[in-house]
Amino acid sequence: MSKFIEERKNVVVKFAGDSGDGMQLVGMQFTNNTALIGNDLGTFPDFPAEIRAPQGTIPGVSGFQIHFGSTEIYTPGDACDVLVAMNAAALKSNLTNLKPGGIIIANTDGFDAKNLRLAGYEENPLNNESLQSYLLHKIDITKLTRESLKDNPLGTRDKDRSKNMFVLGFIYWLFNRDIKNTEAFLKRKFINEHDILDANLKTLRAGYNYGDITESIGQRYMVRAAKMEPGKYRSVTGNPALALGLIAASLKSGLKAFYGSYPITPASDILHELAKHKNFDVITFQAEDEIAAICSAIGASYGGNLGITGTSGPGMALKTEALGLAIMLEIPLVVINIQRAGPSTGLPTKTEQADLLQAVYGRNGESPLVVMAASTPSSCFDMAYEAVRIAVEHMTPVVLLSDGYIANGAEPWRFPTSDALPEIKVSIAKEKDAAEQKYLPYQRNEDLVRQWAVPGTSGFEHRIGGLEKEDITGNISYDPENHQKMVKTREAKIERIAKYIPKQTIDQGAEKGRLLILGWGSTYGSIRSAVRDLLEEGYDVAHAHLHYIKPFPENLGEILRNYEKVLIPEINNGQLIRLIRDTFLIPAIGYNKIKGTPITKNELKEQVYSMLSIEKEIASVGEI
Amino acid sequence: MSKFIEERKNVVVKFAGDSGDGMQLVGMQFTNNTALIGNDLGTFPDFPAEIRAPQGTIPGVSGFQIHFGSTEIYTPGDACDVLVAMNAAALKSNLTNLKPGGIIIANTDGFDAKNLRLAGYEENPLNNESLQSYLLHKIDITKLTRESLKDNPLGTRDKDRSKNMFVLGFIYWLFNRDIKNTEAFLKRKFINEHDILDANLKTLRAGYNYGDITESIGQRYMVRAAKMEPGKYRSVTGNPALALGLIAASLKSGLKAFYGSYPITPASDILHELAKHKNFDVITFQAEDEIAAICSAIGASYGGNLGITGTSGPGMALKTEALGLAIMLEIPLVVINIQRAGPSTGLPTKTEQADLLQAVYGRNGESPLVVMAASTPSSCFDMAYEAVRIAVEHMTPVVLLSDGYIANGAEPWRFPTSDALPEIKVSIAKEKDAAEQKYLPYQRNEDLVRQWAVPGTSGFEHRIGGLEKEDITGNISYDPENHQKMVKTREAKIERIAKYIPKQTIDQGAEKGRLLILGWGSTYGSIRSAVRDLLEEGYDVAHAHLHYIKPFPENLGEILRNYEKVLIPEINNGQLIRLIRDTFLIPAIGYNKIKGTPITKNELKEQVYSMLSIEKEIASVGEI
Amino acid sequence: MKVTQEIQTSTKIKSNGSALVDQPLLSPKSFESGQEVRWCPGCGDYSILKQMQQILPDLGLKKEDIVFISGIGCSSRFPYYLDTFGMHSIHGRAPAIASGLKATRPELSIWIITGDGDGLSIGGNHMAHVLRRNFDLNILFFNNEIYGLTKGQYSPTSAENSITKSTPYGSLDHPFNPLAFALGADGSFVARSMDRDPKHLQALLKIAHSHKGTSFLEIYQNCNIFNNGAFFVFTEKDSKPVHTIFLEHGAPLVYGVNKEKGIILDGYTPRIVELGENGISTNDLWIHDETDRTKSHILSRFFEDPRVEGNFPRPFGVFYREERSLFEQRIWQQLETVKQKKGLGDLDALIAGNETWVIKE
Amino acid sequence: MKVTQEIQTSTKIKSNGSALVDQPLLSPKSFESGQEVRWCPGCGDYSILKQMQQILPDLGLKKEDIVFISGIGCSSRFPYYLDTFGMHSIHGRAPAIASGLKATRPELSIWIITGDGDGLSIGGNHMAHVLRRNFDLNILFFNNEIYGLTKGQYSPTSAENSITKSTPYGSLDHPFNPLAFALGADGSFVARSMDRDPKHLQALLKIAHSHKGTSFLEIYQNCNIFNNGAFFVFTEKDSKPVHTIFLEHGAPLVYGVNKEKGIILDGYTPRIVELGENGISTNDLWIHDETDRTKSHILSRFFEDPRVEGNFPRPFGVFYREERSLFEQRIWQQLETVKQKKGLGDLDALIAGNETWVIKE
Ligand SMILES: Cc1ncc(C[n+]2csc(CCOP(=O)(O)OP(=O)(O)O)c2C)c(N)n1
Ligand SMILES: Cc1ncc(C[n+]2csc(CCOP(=O)(O)OP(=O)(O)O)c2C)c(N)n1
Ligand code: SF4
Ligand code: SF4
Ligand SMILES: [Mg+2]
Ligand SMILES: [Mg+2]
Repeated sequence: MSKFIEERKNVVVKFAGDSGDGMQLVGMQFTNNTALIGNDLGTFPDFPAEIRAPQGTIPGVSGFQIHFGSTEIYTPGDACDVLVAMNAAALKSNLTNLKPGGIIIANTDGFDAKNLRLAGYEENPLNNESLQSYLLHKIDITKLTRESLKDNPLGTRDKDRSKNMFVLGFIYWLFNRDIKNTEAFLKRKFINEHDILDANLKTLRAGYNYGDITESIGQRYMVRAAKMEPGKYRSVTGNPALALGLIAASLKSGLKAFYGSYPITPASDILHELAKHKNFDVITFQAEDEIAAICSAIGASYGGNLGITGTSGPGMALKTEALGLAIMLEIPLVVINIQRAGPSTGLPTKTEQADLLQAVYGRNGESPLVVMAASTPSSCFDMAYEAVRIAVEHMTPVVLLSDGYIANGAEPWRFPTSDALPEIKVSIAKEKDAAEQKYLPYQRNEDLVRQWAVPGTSGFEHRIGGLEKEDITGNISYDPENHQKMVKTREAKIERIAKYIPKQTIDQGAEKGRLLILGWGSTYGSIRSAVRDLLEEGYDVAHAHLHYIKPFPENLGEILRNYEKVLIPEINNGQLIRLIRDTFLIPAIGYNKIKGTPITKNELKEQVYSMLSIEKEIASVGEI
Repeated sequence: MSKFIEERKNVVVKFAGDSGDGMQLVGMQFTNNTALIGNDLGTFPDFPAEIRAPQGTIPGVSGFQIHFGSTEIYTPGDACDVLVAMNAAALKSNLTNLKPGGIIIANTDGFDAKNLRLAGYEENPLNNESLQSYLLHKIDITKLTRESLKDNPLGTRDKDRSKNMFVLGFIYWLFNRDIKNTEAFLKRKFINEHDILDANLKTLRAGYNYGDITESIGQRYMVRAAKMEPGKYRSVTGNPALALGLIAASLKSGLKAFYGSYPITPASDILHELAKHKNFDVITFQAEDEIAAICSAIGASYGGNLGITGTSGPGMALKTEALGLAIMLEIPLVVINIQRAGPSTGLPTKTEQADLLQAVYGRNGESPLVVMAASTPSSCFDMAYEAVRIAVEHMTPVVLLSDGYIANGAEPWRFPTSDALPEIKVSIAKEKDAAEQKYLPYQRNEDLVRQWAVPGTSGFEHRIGGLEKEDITGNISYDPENHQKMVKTREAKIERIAKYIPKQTIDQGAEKGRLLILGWGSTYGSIRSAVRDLLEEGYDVAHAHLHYIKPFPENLGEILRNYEKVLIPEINNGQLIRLIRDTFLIPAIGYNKIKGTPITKNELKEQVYSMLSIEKEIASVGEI
Repeated sequence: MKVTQEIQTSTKIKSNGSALVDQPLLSPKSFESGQEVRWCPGCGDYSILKQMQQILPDLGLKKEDIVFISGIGCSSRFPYYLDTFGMHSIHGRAPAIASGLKATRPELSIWIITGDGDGLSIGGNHMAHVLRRNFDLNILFFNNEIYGLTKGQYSPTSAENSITKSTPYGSLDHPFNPLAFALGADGSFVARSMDRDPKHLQALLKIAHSHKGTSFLEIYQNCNIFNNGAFFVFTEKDSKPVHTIFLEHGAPLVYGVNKEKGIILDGYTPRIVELGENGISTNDLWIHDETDRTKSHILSRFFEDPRVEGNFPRPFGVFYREERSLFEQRIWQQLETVKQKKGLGDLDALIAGNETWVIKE
Repeated sequence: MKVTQEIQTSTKIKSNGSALVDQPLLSPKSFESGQEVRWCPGCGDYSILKQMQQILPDLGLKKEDIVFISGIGCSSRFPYYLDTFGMHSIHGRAPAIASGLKATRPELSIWIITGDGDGLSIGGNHMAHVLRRNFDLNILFFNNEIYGLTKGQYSPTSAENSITKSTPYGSLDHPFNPLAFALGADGSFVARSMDRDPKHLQALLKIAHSHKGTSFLEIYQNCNIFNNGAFFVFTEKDSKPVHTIFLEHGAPLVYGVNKEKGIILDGYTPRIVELGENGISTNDLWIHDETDRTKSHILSRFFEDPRVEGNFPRPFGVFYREERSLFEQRIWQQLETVKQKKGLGDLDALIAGNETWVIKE
């Protein structure tokens, strides 16, 4: 019973099994439990590619990694301390990522002849010396699960479905946790399915008890609560957070949210999430394609609502013509791109940051719009809210970039109360204003923002479209001078938004120094972790993270010039770096990883070590 | 008869009238005649916006400007020496562009009360002093046309249609020309319409004779043949030249040309031209939209043909998803974008160069392809041919940019014989090769080019698609390392094409110096003319013109560093300049005009004067 | 023509979502936007605009509640000329834009203006989907069998072998039959009229408006510049009586200069008959029933080239009409149902989610 | 089932462009690509793949002359598993890609593989246009009434009120009737089969192949993960006999466990009858005529929810078939005609144009 309990600062656990093994559910439950006891954490689910691959094969492996600690956590962790392998393929595809001396919990039933063959093992690795350098716990989970369900009336196939609860119970035991909140979850989930509930609860407990009973495991671990800012927390993943940000902005602005979208991985979950909340008056519209999706959102915005569309790379490509129309119409529109690895269909379930230049430049003609990026799961909420604020207050389309990594990754979130959310000023023309003077659709205020007037408002009847418009009146104009003026005005209007976004801050490190690491989007956690280490190690390095890319924060140039070197890590072949070099003419250096996976803390640290030591080499890198 | 004939080095004539007045035909005939007598020339037709505007109004005015001379001519001219105004609106909208002291030939019938009102004239400008500073010839062309056709059996409406021939005849007289080739043209055109032919011929002669007879005009002009490189010439406009380039490339490569397109101004004429030449085995396919157009071309290329698609801005936006597929498939594809003023529907009949960044960056994911640009009407032929050569030899999509200005502008063309055209090496796998070894679709040669194998070839059956591919085999691969390798390989393949394109040359000026003007696309003529003048005036300035933008010519960086300053004139808000600043980190300066019209020689000269005199100011322009 | 009267009544009953209101009487003139109309002189679009301006005052709508949304094409310039709300959008996408607008603003009267290229070439998919969804929208499909705006290429409705700018040797595509297309996409209201019959067009515009659901009204429109006379056989005095048949619900299918011809249904095979011959009277004729889907299919196939011997007359009027629930209503009902079930959303509860914990100082 | 035989003969007559050739006998196995098949265990796609591999050797085609082109979706993985040429393209665009290929390579046998989302949602327009143009292509439309690949959103063929990932409170769209859509787009061959009737599916694949023109074959396919059992009422032993009717050209419309039920056409109104009752025999029944457009429309509307009382049985087989000239043939004929008229193009003459002049040294 009372085995030795070792305290750890932080731990990385990876749950891996076949797609059918329910590892995502285990991961999410463990995450919630971890969050509830007050650890900081980061997670990364690792789905198989889009088609359910054959059982037992490596492409069929589904994984969930969680990094938790009593210290600040910003990533799901580079390498694992504990690996749960439900079958041979799961072991094979994850072993390289396990720390030497790490713990393996292997379901022996998943290492039968067929599984071994499918995973490409000649011999059973559980039975030879290959795993010597790890702490291997072999458990016949299938057998133990069935045994614990002797009295349950379910069939064997159904019983086997609760195997994952055995794992969860055992891991709870291993980390000295309380299983109550998972019990509560199961009771909610299977409220009407008594036998299934019974099976899940029993197996969960069986897994927990197995730890106590078995002699072979002498060690347990515990991770104390992290010192986190006081407040109320929940755990959140990026896509739902983004959806919540949109709903919050809809309620705070008083504009009805309309989400027009066409399913695409990894953006679909936003549609799914919003569709759940119809009691917030959100309209979700699954359009026939991405073009119809954005056009329907334009129609909704034209009608005085909050038009939103969301997609991923290939879908974004299809929206670019309509984006041009929204730029001409100068109406609010939020366009979300949950980036995935490209080009073309690419690697739909993998992450990448390679749609940035498309967002900034990917339209015909001079077509400026606002480009912003979320950096962590919880920042998806903030940036979605910001995207709405800017779109509505500045009458412009806003492209908000997220990616598969933060969309599906979780972290604890000190969520705001609705009162604390900033105001969103909506100014739609009212009927009574009509008397005062004739409505001029393209008359602008001091921020170059035109007035929104919507159908149903007497006295404001007007016609707009995609042809070039005469300044002020909005009538069609083929006048050359007018065209130049309008092109410049549209650009100036977007640039002027820089006045209404936060100044760029330094996330960590000194205000001046040798090296600034400038990031954007989902690399936040890796850069933050790396820089924290590097600062501790005494390196002169700082971190700034961009959330606003078009326009850049007003003070960005100033900040960049405070450092001898600027390093820009991106999960692409170099995109932000092009904007920075072009705008500020500084020889920024890129660190680029294009493997469909996040940059790890250590990779980045290595890069910094090499940069700060081999000075000469860098000095000569003038062109990229 | 023998009036005084004054010799001029070069002259600019503008024909302007209502859309129904046939000014384009007059312009084209005069152009051909001018070319035949050996002048160098440049033209610019100036259509009314897309809908035929009401007769007599300013939006309804259709114009055609021609610049011809005994010296080299590179543009349609900044301001006119002679303005033909068929009605009041034509005068009003063109007068600002007439040189002081210039000649006005006004059709008095087009200045009746209604026409004056529609043009917004309070008084008839022909009858007050407003035109004092010009040489005004008033002719009642309608009346004179009808008179000359007393004996012709056509109705009045039909008779009036030949008014434009009166103008043409008169202008021929004014410039001391021979009307024979126009007579021949009319005979060909109206071979089956005897009465119409008669009317046209009679009016043409009446116009010519009118010059002789009338006392009021004392002056005639002549422009000697230009000193041009010896050879055989024709006159050509950009879109037909482009179409011919494609046909030539098809015949020389032995690949069947397939042009899939959806009509859009100003690209439609390529479709029209190609459709005329079915005896060259060209298949033209008017698809249901731009997406289907590019996809059909991809299908044709996949089948071992020369797949081509063409469009303009908004249509280009729609093609970007499929372009990504072509990049993944690594098959030859030529995509033509005849740019027009944007964004969105913009100004469809006006010119602009604002789709460059879209061409380079406008796709999801890392999706490199080749971007090239034509610079003059005749270079449309060369660059179309080049686009095919590179697409086929390097198995890549190529985006070829042209614009409304060169698409519709004419120039004399010392056309090549088919023998002189460079070879296009096609290497499609042959059945006999199959025996030797298994086909590996993504195996590459030393230029990273994979082998083309097409349906119908036994032993080469294989499957490809838009998912990331395994190196060499082309199988689907979710491997992280492989993805990075493939992204880098696709980029490297495109960059390696720099070895197979001409080195960048200096068009005029010294190899080193104070100022390089770097242009691309249709600004060629303006820059060339301006630099010729500036060099004559003793300024230290040079001109380089880019035809290859992705990849840049290998020696471009070297060239840029040979000048103190680099000026980049563009008909956009600054696009090439971003690529140059990013790549070479030089503080290039933009000169941007976004008025839907070409940059004029004088505008550019003014810019250079100010740059080369107000040195200080420029030095501080660090950011754009 | 009876349709006019019939519908004027029904308009009052079915007010198309916008309440009939007491308001200053609107005249056709009050719908003129004052923008200079920029079609070619003689273009059929003028008549369609005029008939629209004529009937708008009769619909009992407030000006500000009317929205015209078009794509790109000559026809798509239409919204500029009406003093209502309007959007001249992008090529082919008007139905999608209108869908978003109607979903969020069901009380508006929304008219989609499109052409044969805009609506059936690039925009064919949105057209099909808007029809199946059945928003309460009115689609005016200006069919001139040509691309007017881009200066004369053939369109998906152009006859085979059309010589146009893009097909100097004749087009090769088998054209769409727009009404068959609309029926195939489960359109709930499918009708045809023409630019050159102002009365009929006015009547049909009103009927289309009165239909609760997506009304698809094809309008034959003469492009006198690029496809002059494409429909003259149906629209001009000489040939109209023998080549057209005007459908009225409940009335027999008669036509001809003296209404001497009729159509009977022999099983499901239509035949042309001479009234009076072989004892055939109007009682024997096919009685038009616009709610009959099968018959509407048969009528939509009266689509032969009128130059062909023995061809059927081209029908005009309402081919098919079906009451089907409105998409926007279903949307709003669902919102209501969920609100009733779950209660109005509480933002703070939503943000907090199911499981929270507190970190104390 | 007679269709199989009938068509096996006709296949030999109409060889679909590719000549019948002496060649090593191909077996189903020779069409396996060796790539691991990655659908969910139990997915209906397996059966379709198997039937395809079964019939391919019988078509008299050379392996290298066969091309499968698909869009994106579970179904669109199909080409990977066949050792022919294949392209897994982008979402919804396979018909357009196939059009370009067929236009330039008429001798190839091209199969378009698509799903209900790929083919009727994002790709609906290309689908309609390829049908009207009538290239000689075969379209296999895998209808599982769900988006499989993106993990379970409703599709344009999902029943109203479907509870799916994107519609937790039920879908609101009125679904397309795919065959009515295809008929409305003037498809020249419109048919339906199912994954779970291997014989019928094999027969229909062959018939589709034998049709000269664009064949649209809808295949009911079970997605056992996200929409399990959507078609069980039609495919499973118990309910199949009473809920399906198998169409054979020239044969009466009978169905039922003991073929005791039939369909008669009362005018143009179909009615279900019991054979033997009221003296009705098979002679009185509707005889299926796949060349009859009106009847095909009526059949395509046998589309009621099978849970509804008095519903018609769902038809399987060829609904409609029409001989219409092939688009690729028209293209090539036009090339020939022009070449004959104008002579084979002379490149130098073309480049030189009509008017040239010479500048001498
Ligand atoms: C994306 C895009 N593609 C092409 C065009 C060019 N375009 C404008 S209108 C049009 C077709 C017009 O035909 P139709 O819809 O029949 O309208 P009409 O002019 O005949 O009234 C085309 C191809 C465009 N504006 N946008
Ligand atoms: C442009 C684009 N939009 C969306 C997607 C995402 N997507 C892939 S397949 C699919 C639908 C699949 O449904 P269906 O065609 O019915 O095929 P199934 O998987 O059911 O066989 C979607 C929406 C995509 N790949 N590309
Ligand atoms: S081109 Fe044809 S459709 Fe367009 S405005 Fe002129 S006549 Fe009308
Ligand atoms: S998700 Fe459905 S359609 Fe896709 S492979 Fe699995 S069972 Fe088949
Ligand atoms: Mg048209
Ligand atoms: Mg499906």
